[in-house]
Amino acid sequence: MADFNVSSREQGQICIIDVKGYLDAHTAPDLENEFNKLIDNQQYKVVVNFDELNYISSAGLGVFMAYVETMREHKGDIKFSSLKDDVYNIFDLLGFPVLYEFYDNDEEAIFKFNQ
Amino acid sequence: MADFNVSSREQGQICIIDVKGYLDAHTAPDLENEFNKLIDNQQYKVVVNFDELNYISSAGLGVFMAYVETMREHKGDIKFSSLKDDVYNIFDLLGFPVLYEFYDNDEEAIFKFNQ
Amino acid sequence: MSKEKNIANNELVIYSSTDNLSEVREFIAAAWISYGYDNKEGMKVALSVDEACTNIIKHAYHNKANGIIKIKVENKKDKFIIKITDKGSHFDPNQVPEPNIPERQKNKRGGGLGMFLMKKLMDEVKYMNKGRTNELILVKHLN
Amino acid sequence: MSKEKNIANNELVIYSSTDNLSEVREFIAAAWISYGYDNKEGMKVALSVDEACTNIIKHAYHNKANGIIKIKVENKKDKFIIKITDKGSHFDPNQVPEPNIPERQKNKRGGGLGMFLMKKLMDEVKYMNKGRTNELILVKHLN
Ligand SMILES: Nc1ncnc2c1ncn2[C@@H]1O[C@H](COP(=O)(O)OP(=O)(O)O)[C@@H](O)[C@H]1O
Ligand SMILES: Nc1ncnc2c1ncn2[C@@H]1O[C@H](COP(=O)(O)OP(=O)(O)O)[C@@H](O)[C@H]1O
Repeated sequence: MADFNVSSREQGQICIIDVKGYLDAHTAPDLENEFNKLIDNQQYKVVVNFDELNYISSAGLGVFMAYVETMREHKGDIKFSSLKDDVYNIFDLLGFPVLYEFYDNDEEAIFKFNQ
Repeated sequence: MADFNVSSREQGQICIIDVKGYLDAHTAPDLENEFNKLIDNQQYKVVVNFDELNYISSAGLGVFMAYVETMREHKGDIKFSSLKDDVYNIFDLLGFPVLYEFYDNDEEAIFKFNQ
Repeated sequence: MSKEKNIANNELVIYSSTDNLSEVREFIAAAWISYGYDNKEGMKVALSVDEACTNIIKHAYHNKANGIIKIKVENKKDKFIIKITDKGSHFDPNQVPEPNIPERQKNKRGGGLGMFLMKKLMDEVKYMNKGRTNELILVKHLN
Repeated sequence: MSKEKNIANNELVIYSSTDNLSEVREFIAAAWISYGYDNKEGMKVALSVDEACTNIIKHAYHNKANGIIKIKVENKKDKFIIKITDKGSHFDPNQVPEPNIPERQKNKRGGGLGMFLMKKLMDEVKYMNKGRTNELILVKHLN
Protein backbone atom coordinates (compact mmCIF):
# COMPACT_ATOMS: atom_id res chain seq x y z
CA MET A 1 0.00 0.00 0.00
CA ALA A 2 1.20 3.48 -0.86
CA ASP A 3 2.76 5.28 2.04
CA PHE A 4 1.13 8.66 2.50
CA ASN A 5 0.69 10.96 5.41
CA VAL A 6 -1.10 14.25 5.81
CA SER A 7 -1.16 16.53 8.84
CA SER A 8 -1.81 20.19 9.43
CA ARG A 9 -0.53 22.90 11.71
CA GLU A 10 -1.55 26.50 12.32
CA GLN A 11 0.71 29.44 11.70
CA GLY A 12 -1.29 32.44 12.86
CA GLN A 13 -4.34 32.75 10.60
CA ILE A 14 -2.91 30.34 8.08
CA CYS A 15 -3.06 26.57 7.98
CA ILE A 16 -0.11 24.60 6.69
CA ILE A 17 -0.82 21.11 5.40
CA ASP A 18 2.21 18.82 5.28
CA VAL A 19 1.93 16.04 2.73
CA LYS A 20 4.43 13.18 2.80
CA GLY A 21 5.11 10.14 0.64
CA TYR A 22 2.95 9.03 -2.27
CA LEU A 23 -0.25 10.83 -3.25
CA ASP A 24 -2.29 8.72 -5.68
CA ALA A 25 -5.88 7.57 -6.24
CA HIS A 26 -5.57 5.36 -3.18
CA THR A 27 -4.36 8.04 -0.78
CA ALA A 28 -6.16 11.12 -2.21
CA PRO A 29 -9.30 10.58 -0.04
CA ASP A 30 -7.12 11.21 2.99
CA LEU A 31 -6.17 14.64 1.69
CA GLU A 32 -9.85 15.31 0.92
CA ASN A 33 -10.64 14.58 4.57
CA GLU A 34 -8.09 17.15 5.63
CA PHE A 35 -9.60 19.85 3.40
CA ASN A 36 -13.07 18.95 4.66
CA LYS A 37 -11.88 19.49 8.22
CA LEU A 38 -10.44 22.89 7.34
CA ILE A 39 -13.70 24.01 5.73
CA ASP A 40 -15.65 22.74 8.74
CA ASN A 41 -13.41 24.96 10.88
CA GLN A 42 -13.74 27.87 8.43
CA GLN A 43 -10.02 27.93 7.73
CA TYR A 44 -9.64 29.06 4.13
CA LYS A 45 -6.03 30.21 3.95
CA VAL A 46 -3.96 27.16 3.20
CA VAL A 47 -0.34 26.48 2.34
CA VAL A 48 0.43 22.94 1.22
CA ASN A 49 4.02 21.99 2.00
CA PHE A 50 5.33 19.38 -0.44
CA ASP A 51 8.81 19.10 1.05
CA GLU A 52 8.45 15.38 1.82
CA LEU A 53 6.10 14.46 -1.03
CA ASN A 54 7.81 12.04 -3.41
CA TYR A 55 5.04 11.38 -5.88
CA ILE A 56 1.76 12.79 -7.13
CA SER A 57 -0.70 11.44 -9.70
CA SER A 58 -3.65 13.27 -11.26
CA ALA A 59 -5.92 12.03 -8.47
CA GLY A 60 -3.86 14.16 -6.09
CA LEU A 61 -4.08 17.23 -8.28
CA GLY A 62 -7.83 16.72 -8.48
CA VAL A 63 -8.16 17.29 -4.73
CA PHE A 64 -6.81 20.84 -5.07
CA MET A 65 -9.13 21.51 -8.03
CA ALA A 66 -12.13 20.45 -5.96
CA TYR A 67 -11.38 22.70 -2.98
CA VAL A 68 -9.60 25.81 -4.26
CA GLU A 69 -12.77 27.65 -5.31
CA THR A 70 -14.35 27.27 -1.86
CA MET A 71 -11.19 28.73 -0.32
CA ARG A 72 -11.13 31.64 -2.76
CA GLU A 73 -14.83 32.40 -2.26
CA HIS A 74 -14.01 32.91 1.41
CA LYS A 75 -11.08 35.26 0.78
CA GLY A 76 -8.59 32.43 1.15
CA ASP A 77 -6.53 30.35 -1.26
CA ILE A 78 -4.48 27.17 -1.63
CA LYS A 79 -0.82 28.01 -2.20
CA PHE A 80 1.94 25.46 -2.75
CA SER A 81 5.42 25.42 -1.24
CA SER A 82 8.67 23.43 -1.36
CA LEU A 83 7.95 21.12 -4.30
CA LYS A 84 10.62 18.71 -5.52
CA ASP A 85 11.41 19.21 -9.22
CA ASP A 86 9.79 15.94 -10.29
CA VAL A 87 6.56 16.81 -8.53
CA TYR A 88 6.50 20.41 -9.77
CA ASN A 89 7.02 19.07 -13.28
CA ILE A 90 3.64 17.26 -13.14
CA PHE A 91 1.80 20.40 -12.01
CA ASP A 92 3.60 22.27 -14.78
CA LEU A 93 2.64 19.77 -17.51
CA LEU A 94 -1.02 20.25 -16.59
CA GLY A 95 -0.88 24.04 -16.59
CA PHE A 96 -1.28 24.61 -12.85
CA PRO A 97 1.28 27.43 -12.58
CA VAL A 98 -1.15 29.88 -14.18
CA LEU A 99 -3.92 28.82 -11.79
CA TYR A 100 -2.03 28.50 -8.49
CA GLU A 101 0.87 30.20 -6.73
CA PHE A 102 4.01 28.17 -6.06
CA TYR A 103 6.67 29.19 -3.54
CA ASP A 104 10.08 27.90 -2.51
CA ASN A 105 9.14 27.79 1.14
CA ASP A 106 6.25 28.31 3.57
CA GLU A 107 7.47 31.72 4.69
CA GLU A 108 7.10 33.22 1.23
CA ALA A 109 3.60 31.77 0.85
CA ILE A 110 2.58 33.05 4.28
CA PHE A 111 4.06 36.44 3.47
CA LYS A 112 1.84 36.60 0.37
CA PHE A 113 -1.26 35.81 2.43
CA ASN A 114 -0.40 38.56 4.92
CA GLN A 115 0.26 41.20 2.31
CA MET B 1 -18.24 -6.76 -1.29
CA ALA B 2 -21.41 -4.72 -1.47
CA ASP B 3 -23.40 -5.29 -4.60
CA PHE B 4 -24.14 -2.00 -6.29
CA ASN B 5 -24.87 -1.02 -9.84
CA VAL B 6 -25.46 2.33 -11.48
CA SER B 7 -26.45 3.03 -15.05
CA SER B 8 -28.13 5.86 -16.88
CA ARG B 9 -30.54 6.31 -19.75
CA GLU B 10 -31.89 9.33 -21.59
CA GLN B 11 -35.53 10.27 -21.70
CA GLY B 12 -35.67 13.26 -24.00
CA GLN B 13 -33.75 16.09 -22.31
CA ILE B 14 -33.68 14.29 -19.00
CA CYS B 15 -31.25 11.71 -17.70
CA ILE B 16 -32.49 8.88 -15.51
CA ILE B 17 -29.95 7.23 -13.25
CA ASP B 18 -30.92 3.76 -12.07
CA VAL B 19 -29.28 2.74 -8.81
CA LYS B 20 -29.46 -0.87 -7.65
CA GLY B 21 -28.37 -2.77 -4.58
CA TYR B 22 -26.33 -1.31 -1.74
CA LEU B 23 -25.05 2.26 -1.76
CA ASP B 24 -22.44 2.76 0.97
CA ALA B 25 -18.99 4.34 1.45
CA HIS B 26 -17.52 1.57 -0.69
CA THR B 27 -19.85 1.98 -3.64
CA ALA B 28 -20.51 5.77 -3.51
CA PRO B 29 -17.47 6.60 -5.74
CA ASP B 30 -19.21 4.74 -8.54
CA LEU B 31 -22.21 7.06 -8.31
CA GLU B 32 -19.83 10.04 -8.22
CA ASN B 33 -18.35 8.83 -11.52
CA GLU B 34 -21.81 8.77 -13.04
CA PHE B 35 -22.54 12.35 -11.99
CA ASN B 36 -19.13 13.44 -13.28
CA LYS B 37 -19.97 11.95 -16.66
CA LEU B 38 -23.30 13.80 -16.77
CA ILE B 39 -21.63 17.11 -16.00
CA ASP B 40 -18.98 16.43 -18.65
CA ASN B 41 -21.85 15.96 -21.11
CA GLN B 42 -23.67 19.05 -19.79
CA GLN B 43 -26.69 17.04 -18.71
CA TYR B 44 -28.08 18.78 -15.67
CA LYS B 45 -31.64 17.45 -15.45
CA VAL B 46 -31.47 14.21 -13.50
CA VAL B 47 -33.97 11.79 -12.06
CA VAL B 48 -32.52 9.12 -9.78
CA ASN B 49 -34.65 5.98 -9.81
CA PHE B 50 -34.36 4.08 -6.50
CA ASP B 51 -36.73 1.26 -7.41
CA GLU B 52 -34.07 -1.43 -6.97
CA LEU B 53 -31.99 0.27 -4.28
CA ASN B 54 -32.11 -1.76 -1.07
CA TYR B 55 -29.82 0.25 1.16
CA ILE B 56 -28.25 3.69 1.50
CA SER B 57 -25.81 5.06 4.06
CA SER B 58 -24.81 8.69 4.60
CA ALA B 59 -21.96 8.29 2.11
CA GLY B 60 -24.61 7.79 -0.58
CA LEU B 61 -26.58 10.85 0.47
CA GLY B 62 -23.35 12.84 0.38
CA VAL B 63 -23.03 12.26 -3.36
CA PHE B 64 -26.30 14.09 -4.03
CA MET B 65 -25.25 16.95 -1.74
CA ALA B 66 -22.01 17.37 -3.69
CA TYR B 67 -23.64 17.56 -7.12
CA VAL B 68 -27.08 19.12 -6.71
CA GLU B 69 -25.85 22.73 -6.69
CA THR B 70 -24.00 22.32 -9.99
CA MET B 71 -27.19 20.93 -11.55
CA ARG B 72 -29.31 23.77 -10.18
CA GLU B 73 -26.82 26.43 -11.32
CA HIS B 74 -27.35 25.12 -14.84
CA LYS B 75 -31.16 25.21 -14.67
CA GLY B 76 -31.32 21.52 -13.83
CA ASP B 77 -31.93 19.54 -10.64
CA ILE B 78 -31.62 16.11 -9.03
CA LYS B 79 -35.06 14.65 -8.36
CA PHE B 80 -35.71 11.30 -6.69
CA SER B 81 -38.22 8.63 -7.68
CA SER B 82 -39.55 5.24 -6.56
CA LEU B 83 -37.92 4.97 -3.13
CA LYS B 84 -38.66 1.99 -0.91
CA ASP B 85 -40.00 3.07 2.51
CA ASP B 86 -36.84 2.04 4.37
CA VAL B 87 -34.65 4.08 2.07
CA TYR B 88 -36.95 7.11 2.08
CA ASN B 89 -36.94 6.98 5.86
CA ILE B 90 -33.19 7.67 5.92
CA PHE B 91 -33.55 10.71 3.63
CA ASP B 92 -36.41 11.85 5.84
CA LEU B 93 -34.45 11.54 9.10
CA LEU B 94 -31.78 13.81 7.66
CA GLY B 95 -34.21 16.46 6.45
CA PHE B 96 -33.81 15.91 2.71
CA PRO B 97 -37.54 16.28 1.84
CA VAL B 98 -37.32 20.07 2.28
CA LEU B 99 -34.23 20.23 0.05
CA TYR B 100 -35.14 17.78 -2.74
CA GLU B 101 -38.25 16.65 -4.60
CA PHE B 102 -39.39 13.05 -4.22
CA TYR B 103 -41.80 11.33 -6.61
CA ASP B 104 -43.55 7.98 -6.77
CA ASN B 105 -42.33 7.28 -10.28
CA ASP B 106 -40.11 8.65 -13.07
CA GLU B 107 -43.02 10.01 -15.07
CA GLU B 108 -44.04 12.44 -12.34
CA ALA B 109 -40.47 13.65 -11.93
CA ILE B 110 -40.06 14.10 -15.68
CA PHE B 111 -43.40 15.90 -15.84
CA LYS B 112 -42.12 18.38 -13.24
CA PHE B 113 -38.99 19.05 -15.28
CA ASN B 114 -41.04 19.68 -18.40
CA GLN B 115 -43.51 22.05 -16.74
CA MET C 1 -29.81 -20.61 14.78
CA SER C 2 -28.64 -22.34 17.99
CA LYS C 3 -27.63 -20.53 21.14
CA GLU C 4 -24.02 -21.73 20.75
CA LYS C 5 -23.82 -20.29 17.29
CA ASN C 6 -24.94 -16.93 18.65
CA ILE C 7 -22.32 -17.00 21.32
CA ALA C 8 -19.62 -18.09 18.91
CA ASN C 9 -20.60 -15.36 16.48
CA ASN C 10 -20.99 -12.46 18.85
CA GLU C 11 -17.74 -10.88 17.68
CA LEU C 12 -16.54 -9.85 14.23
CA VAL C 13 -13.02 -8.64 13.53
CA ILE C 14 -12.30 -6.85 10.25
CA TYR C 15 -9.55 -4.87 8.57
CA SER C 16 -10.24 -1.17 8.08
CA SER C 17 -11.41 -1.26 4.48
CA THR C 18 -14.78 -0.19 3.10
CA ASP C 19 -14.70 -3.52 1.25
CA ASN C 20 -15.78 -5.07 4.53
CA LEU C 21 -18.82 -2.89 5.25
CA SER C 22 -21.26 -5.36 3.71
CA GLU C 23 -19.91 -8.12 5.94
CA VAL C 24 -20.38 -5.83 8.96
CA ARG C 25 -24.00 -5.18 8.05
CA GLU C 26 -24.71 -8.86 7.49
CA PHE C 27 -23.12 -9.75 10.83
CA ILE C 28 -25.25 -7.21 12.70
CA ALA C 29 -28.45 -8.12 10.87
CA ALA C 30 -27.88 -11.83 11.53
CA ALA C 31 -27.21 -11.24 15.24
CA TRP C 32 -30.29 -9.05 15.54
CA ILE C 33 -32.54 -11.55 13.80
CA SER C 34 -31.11 -14.48 15.77
CA TYR C 35 -32.59 -12.90 18.89
CA GLY C 36 -35.97 -12.80 17.17
CA TYR C 37 -36.23 -9.03 16.77
CA ASP C 38 -37.98 -7.18 13.97
CA ASN C 39 -36.15 -7.16 10.63
CA LYS C 40 -36.79 -3.50 9.79
CA GLU C 41 -35.32 -2.26 13.04
CA GLY C 42 -32.30 -4.49 12.40
CA MET C 43 -31.59 -2.61 9.19
CA LYS C 44 -31.35 0.61 11.20
CA VAL C 45 -28.99 -0.95 13.71
CA ALA C 46 -26.85 -2.32 10.86
CA LEU C 47 -26.80 1.12 9.23
CA SER C 48 -25.59 2.69 12.47
CA VAL C 49 -22.74 0.21 12.72
CA ASP C 50 -21.91 0.80 9.03
CA GLU C 51 -21.66 4.55 9.78
CA ALA C 52 -19.48 3.91 12.83
CA CYS C 53 -17.10 1.66 10.89
CA THR C 54 -17.01 4.03 7.90
CA ASN C 55 -15.89 6.81 10.24
CA ILE C 56 -13.23 4.64 11.85
CA ILE C 57 -11.88 3.64 8.42
CA LYS C 58 -11.85 7.23 7.14
CA HIS C 59 -10.92 9.23 10.20
CA ALA C 60 -9.28 6.96 12.76
CA TYR C 61 -7.28 4.83 10.27
CA HIS C 62 -7.08 7.50 7.52
CA ASN C 63 -8.18 5.10 4.79
CA LYS C 64 -5.30 2.72 5.49
CA ALA C 65 -6.56 -0.85 5.25
CA ASN C 66 -4.25 -2.44 7.82
CA GLY C 67 -6.08 -1.27 10.94
CA ILE C 68 -8.20 -3.62 13.03
CA ILE C 69 -11.83 -3.01 13.95
CA LYS C 70 -13.57 -5.26 16.49
CA ILE C 71 -17.33 -5.40 16.70
CA LYS C 72 -19.00 -7.16 19.59
CA VAL C 73 -22.71 -7.57 20.15
CA GLU C 74 -24.39 -8.24 23.47
CA ASN C 75 -28.07 -8.92 24.05
CA LYS C 76 -29.34 -7.82 27.48
CA LYS C 77 -32.95 -8.28 28.47
CA ASP C 78 -33.91 -4.68 27.70
CA LYS C 79 -31.15 -3.58 25.34
CA PHE C 80 -29.06 -4.61 22.37
CA ILE C 81 -25.49 -3.35 22.74
CA ILE C 82 -22.78 -3.05 20.10
CA LYS C 83 -19.18 -2.31 21.14
CA ILE C 84 -16.85 -1.18 18.39
CA THR C 85 -13.15 -0.78 19.12
CA ASP C 86 -10.19 0.46 17.10
CA LYS C 87 -6.61 1.55 17.69
CA GLY C 88 -6.56 4.54 15.33
CA SER C 89 -6.47 8.29 16.05
CA HIS C 90 -8.43 9.57 19.01
CA PHE C 91 -11.00 12.32 18.58
CA ASP C 92 -13.35 14.40 20.64
CA PRO C 93 -16.93 13.84 19.47
CA ASN C 94 -18.08 16.94 21.35
CA GLN C 95 -16.12 19.11 18.93
CA VAL C 96 -18.20 17.89 15.97
CA PRO C 97 -20.91 20.39 15.00
CA GLU C 98 -24.41 19.44 13.78
CA PRO C 99 -24.49 19.17 10.00
CA ASN C 100 -25.54 22.21 7.99
CA ILE C 101 -26.71 20.53 4.79
CA PRO C 102 -27.63 23.67 2.76
CA GLU C 103 -24.23 25.22 3.52
CA ARG C 104 -22.40 22.04 2.45
CA GLN C 105 -24.43 21.82 -0.73
CA LYS C 106 -23.53 25.42 -1.56
CA ASN C 107 -19.88 24.38 -1.23
CA LYS C 108 -20.56 21.30 -3.37
CA ARG C 109 -19.47 18.84 -0.76
CA GLY C 110 -21.12 15.90 0.92
CA GLY C 111 -20.36 14.43 4.31
CA GLY C 112 -20.97 15.40 7.89
CA LEU C 113 -24.06 13.21 8.29
CA GLY C 114 -22.73 9.98 9.79
CA MET C 115 -22.63 10.78 13.49
CA PHE C 116 -25.89 12.70 13.30
CA LEU C 117 -27.57 9.71 11.67
CA MET C 118 -26.19 7.26 14.25
CA LYS C 119 -27.64 9.41 17.04
CA LYS C 120 -31.01 9.54 15.29
CA LEU C 121 -31.12 5.77 14.79
CA MET C 122 -29.78 4.55 18.14
CA ASP C 123 -30.90 5.27 21.70
CA GLU C 124 -27.38 5.72 23.07
CA VAL C 125 -24.08 6.62 21.36
CA LYS C 126 -21.06 6.78 23.64
CA TYR C 127 -17.41 7.39 22.69
CA MET C 128 -14.62 6.40 25.08
CA ASN C 129 -10.82 6.22 25.18
CA LYS C 130 -9.11 3.34 26.97
CA GLY C 131 -5.39 3.91 26.56
CA ARG C 132 -4.59 3.40 22.89
CA THR C 133 -8.01 1.92 22.20
CA ASN C 134 -11.07 3.88 21.08
CA GLU C 135 -14.38 2.38 22.08
CA LEU C 136 -17.74 3.31 20.65
CA ILE C 137 -20.85 1.90 22.27
CA LEU C 138 -24.16 1.88 20.45
CA VAL C 139 -27.30 0.87 22.33
CA LYS C 140 -30.79 0.11 21.10
CA HIS C 141 -33.47 -0.13 23.78
CA LEU C 142 -35.89 -3.03 23.39
CA ASN C 143 -39.52 -2.95 24.40
CA MET D 1 19.36 -8.07 -11.64
CA SER D 2 19.91 -11.08 -13.91
CA LYS D 3 18.47 -11.40 -17.39
CA GLU D 4 16.29 -14.35 -16.27
CA LYS D 5 14.76 -12.30 -13.51
CA ASN D 6 13.84 -9.59 -16.02
CA ILE D 7 12.21 -12.10 -18.30
CA ALA D 8 10.42 -13.82 -15.47
CA ASN D 9 9.19 -10.49 -14.18
CA ASN D 10 8.02 -8.89 -17.39
CA GLU D 11 4.38 -9.38 -16.43
CA LEU D 12 2.41 -8.27 -13.38
CA VAL D 13 -1.17 -9.33 -12.71
CA ILE D 14 -3.21 -7.45 -10.12
CA TYR D 15 -6.76 -7.16 -8.87
CA SER D 16 -8.56 -3.92 -9.68
CA SER D 17 -8.01 -2.10 -6.40
CA THR D 18 -6.20 1.19 -5.83
CA ASP D 19 -4.43 -0.66 -3.01
CA ASN D 20 -2.25 -2.17 -5.72
CA LEU D 21 -1.13 1.04 -7.44
CA SER D 22 2.10 1.25 -5.48
CA GLU D 23 3.01 -2.29 -6.55
CA VAL D 24 2.32 -1.32 -10.17
CA ARG D 25 4.64 1.67 -9.94
CA GLU D 26 7.38 -0.38 -8.31
CA PHE D 27 7.08 -3.06 -10.97
CA ILE D 28 7.41 -0.52 -13.79
CA ALA D 29 10.25 1.38 -12.13
CA ALA D 30 12.16 -1.85 -11.50
CA ALA D 31 11.70 -3.03 -15.10
CA TRP D 32 12.80 0.35 -16.42
CA ILE D 33 15.89 0.48 -14.25
CA SER D 34 16.80 -3.14 -14.99
CA TYR D 35 17.34 -2.10 -18.61
CA GLY D 36 19.70 0.61 -17.42
CA TYR D 37 17.55 3.61 -18.28
CA ASP D 38 17.44 6.92 -16.44
CA ASN D 39 15.63 6.89 -13.11
CA LYS D 40 13.78 10.19 -13.58
CA GLU D 41 12.25 9.12 -16.87
CA GLY D 42 11.21 5.88 -15.19
CA MET D 43 9.13 7.83 -12.71
CA LYS D 44 7.18 9.35 -15.59
CA VAL D 45 6.59 5.94 -17.17
CA ALA D 46 5.43 4.57 -13.80
CA LEU D 47 3.09 7.55 -13.39
CA SER D 48 1.54 6.89 -16.81
CA VAL D 49 0.89 3.26 -15.91
CA ASP D 50 -0.55 4.37 -12.54
CA GLU D 51 -2.96 6.68 -14.42
CA ALA D 52 -3.91 3.90 -16.83
CA CYS D 53 -4.62 1.43 -14.01
CA THR D 54 -6.49 4.06 -11.96
CA ASN D 55 -8.81 4.61 -14.93
CA ILE D 56 -9.35 0.89 -15.43
CA ILE D 57 -10.19 0.45 -11.73
CA LYS D 58 -12.57 3.44 -11.69
CA HIS D 59 -14.18 3.32 -15.10
CA ALA D 60 -13.76 -0.16 -16.58
CA TYR D 61 -14.30 -2.11 -13.33
CA HIS D 62 -16.43 0.56 -11.58
CA ASN D 63 -14.40 0.39 -8.37
CA LYS D 64 -15.10 -3.30 -7.92
CA ALA D 65 -11.95 -5.03 -6.70
CA ASN D 66 -12.49 -8.42 -8.34
CA GLY D 67 -11.41 -7.45 -11.85
CA ILE D 68 -8.07 -8.52 -13.31
CA ILE D 69 -5.50 -6.15 -14.78
CA LYS D 70 -2.47 -7.52 -16.65
CA ILE D 71 0.59 -5.37 -17.23
CA LYS D 72 3.30 -6.55 -19.57
CA VAL D 73 6.53 -4.73 -20.39
CA GLU D 74 8.62 -5.26 -23.47
CA ASN D 75 11.97 -3.67 -24.23
CA LYS D 76 12.67 -3.21 -27.94
CA LYS D 77 15.89 -1.63 -29.15
CA ASP D 78 14.35 1.79 -29.69
CA LYS D 79 11.24 1.66 -27.52
CA PHE D 80 9.90 0.58 -24.15
CA ILE D 81 6.38 -0.83 -24.50
CA ILE D 82 3.78 -1.42 -21.79
CA LYS D 83 0.64 -3.44 -22.61
CA ILE D 84 -2.20 -3.17 -20.11
CA THR D 85 -5.24 -5.40 -20.52
CA ASP D 86 -8.55 -5.67 -18.67
CA LYS D 87 -11.95 -7.28 -19.19
CA GLY D 88 -14.11 -4.42 -17.91
CA SER D 89 -16.39 -2.00 -19.79
CA HIS D 90 -15.30 -0.81 -23.20
CA PHE D 91 -15.03 2.89 -23.97
CA ASP D 92 -14.25 5.16 -26.86
CA PRO D 93 -11.25 7.35 -25.98
CA ASN D 94 -12.04 9.67 -28.88
CA GLN D 95 -15.18 10.80 -27.06
CA VAL D 96 -13.15 12.16 -24.15
CA PRO D 97 -12.69 15.96 -24.35
CA GLU D 98 -9.50 17.80 -23.30
CA PRO D 99 -9.71 18.88 -19.67
CA ASN D 100 -11.01 22.36 -18.88
CA ILE D 101 -9.42 22.91 -15.47
CA PRO D 102 -10.86 26.38 -14.68
CA GLU D 103 -14.39 25.16 -15.50
CA ARG D 104 -13.98 22.08 -13.28
CA GLN D 105 -12.64 24.22 -10.45
CA LYS D 106 -15.66 26.50 -10.71
CA ASN D 107 -17.83 23.41 -10.28
CA LYS D 108 -15.65 22.30 -7.35
CA ARG D 109 -14.68 19.01 -8.89
CA GLY D 110 -11.39 17.39 -9.70
CA GLY D 111 -10.69 14.76 -12.32
CA GLY D 112 -10.40 14.69 -16.06
CA LEU D 113 -6.59 14.88 -16.10
CA GLY D 114 -5.48 11.25 -16.31
CA MET D 115 -5.61 10.57 -20.03
CA PHE D 116 -4.27 14.01 -20.85
CA LEU D 117 -1.31 13.42 -18.53
CA MET D 118 -0.58 9.98 -20.03
CA LYS D 119 -0.46 11.52 -23.49
CA LYS D 120 1.90 14.24 -22.27
CA LEU D 121 4.24 11.76 -20.62
CA MET D 122 4.34 8.98 -23.23
CA ASP D 123 5.19 9.03 -26.91
CA GLU D 124 2.32 6.77 -27.94
CA VAL D 125 -1.01 5.93 -26.25
CA LYS D 126 -3.22 3.45 -28.10
CA TYR D 127 -6.52 1.94 -26.99
CA MET D 128 -7.82 -1.25 -28.60
CA ASN D 129 -10.66 -3.73 -28.20
CA LYS D 130 -10.03 -7.44 -28.77
CA GLY D 131 -13.32 -9.18 -28.14
CA ARG D 132 -14.06 -8.85 -24.43
CA THR D 133 -10.55 -7.60 -23.69
CA ASN D 134 -9.50 -3.95 -23.63
CA GLU D 135 -5.88 -3.31 -24.45
CA LEU D 136 -3.99 -0.11 -23.79
CA ILE D 137 -0.51 0.24 -25.22
CA LEU D 138 1.87 2.86 -23.88
CA VAL D 139 5.16 3.45 -25.69
CA LYS D 140 8.21 5.46 -24.67
CA HIS D 141 10.76 6.06 -27.42
CA LEU D 142 14.38 5.59 -26.40
CA ASN D 143 17.26 7.54 -27.77
N1 LIG E 1 -14.10 7.34 14.61
C1 LIG E 1 -13.66 8.59 14.37
N2 LIG E 1 -12.34 8.89 14.56
C2 LIG E 1 -11.89 10.12 14.34
N3 LIG E 1 -12.66 11.16 13.94
C3 LIG E 1 -13.98 10.93 13.74
C4 LIG E 1 -14.54 9.64 13.94
N4 LIG E 1 -15.87 9.73 13.67
C5 LIG E 1 -16.10 11.00 13.32
N5 LIG E 1 -14.97 11.74 13.36
C6 LIG E 1 -14.88 13.20 13.09
O1 LIG E 1 -16.18 13.75 13.12
C7 LIG E 1 -16.52 14.36 11.87
C8 LIG E 1 -17.99 14.15 11.54
O2 LIG E 1 -18.22 12.79 11.24
P1 LIG E 1 -19.50 12.40 10.39
O3 LIG E 1 -20.68 13.10 10.98
O4 LIG E 1 -19.63 10.94 10.35
O5 LIG E 1 -19.25 12.99 8.94
P2 LIG E 1 -18.05 12.78 7.89
O6 LIG E 1 -17.35 11.51 8.26
O7 LIG E 1 -18.73 12.70 6.59
O8 LIG E 1 -17.19 14.00 8.03
C9 LIG E 1 -15.56 13.77 10.87
O9 LIG E 1 -15.31 14.63 9.78
C10 LIG E 1 -14.33 13.52 11.71
O10 LIG E 1 -13.55 14.70 11.80
N1 LIG F 1 -10.04 2.49 -19.02
C1 LIG F 1 -11.17 3.19 -19.14
N2 LIG F 1 -12.35 2.53 -19.26
C2 LIG F 1 -13.50 3.22 -19.40
N3 LIG F 1 -13.57 4.57 -19.43
C3 LIG F 1 -12.44 5.28 -19.34
C4 LIG F 1 -11.18 4.63 -19.17
N4 LIG F 1 -10.24 5.59 -19.10
C5 LIG F 1 -10.86 6.77 -19.20
N5 LIG F 1 -12.20 6.61 -19.34
C6 LIG F 1 -13.21 7.68 -19.54
O1 LIG F 1 -12.52 8.87 -19.89
C7 LIG F 1 -12.78 9.91 -18.95
C8 LIG F 1 -11.53 10.77 -18.75
O2 LIG F 1 -10.54 10.03 -18.05
P1 LIG F 1 -9.41 10.79 -17.27
O3 LIG F 1 -8.85 11.83 -18.18
O4 LIG F 1 -8.40 9.84 -16.77
O5 LIG F 1 -10.12 11.54 -16.08
P2 LIG F 1 -11.05 10.98 -14.89
O6 LIG F 1 -10.78 9.53 -14.75
O7 LIG F 1 -10.62 11.76 -13.71
O8 LIG F 1 -12.46 11.32 -15.32
C9 LIG F 1 -13.27 9.22 -17.71
O9 LIG F 1 -14.11 10.03 -16.94
C10 LIG F 1 -13.99 8.00 -18.29
O10 LIG F 1 -15.30 8.36 -18.64
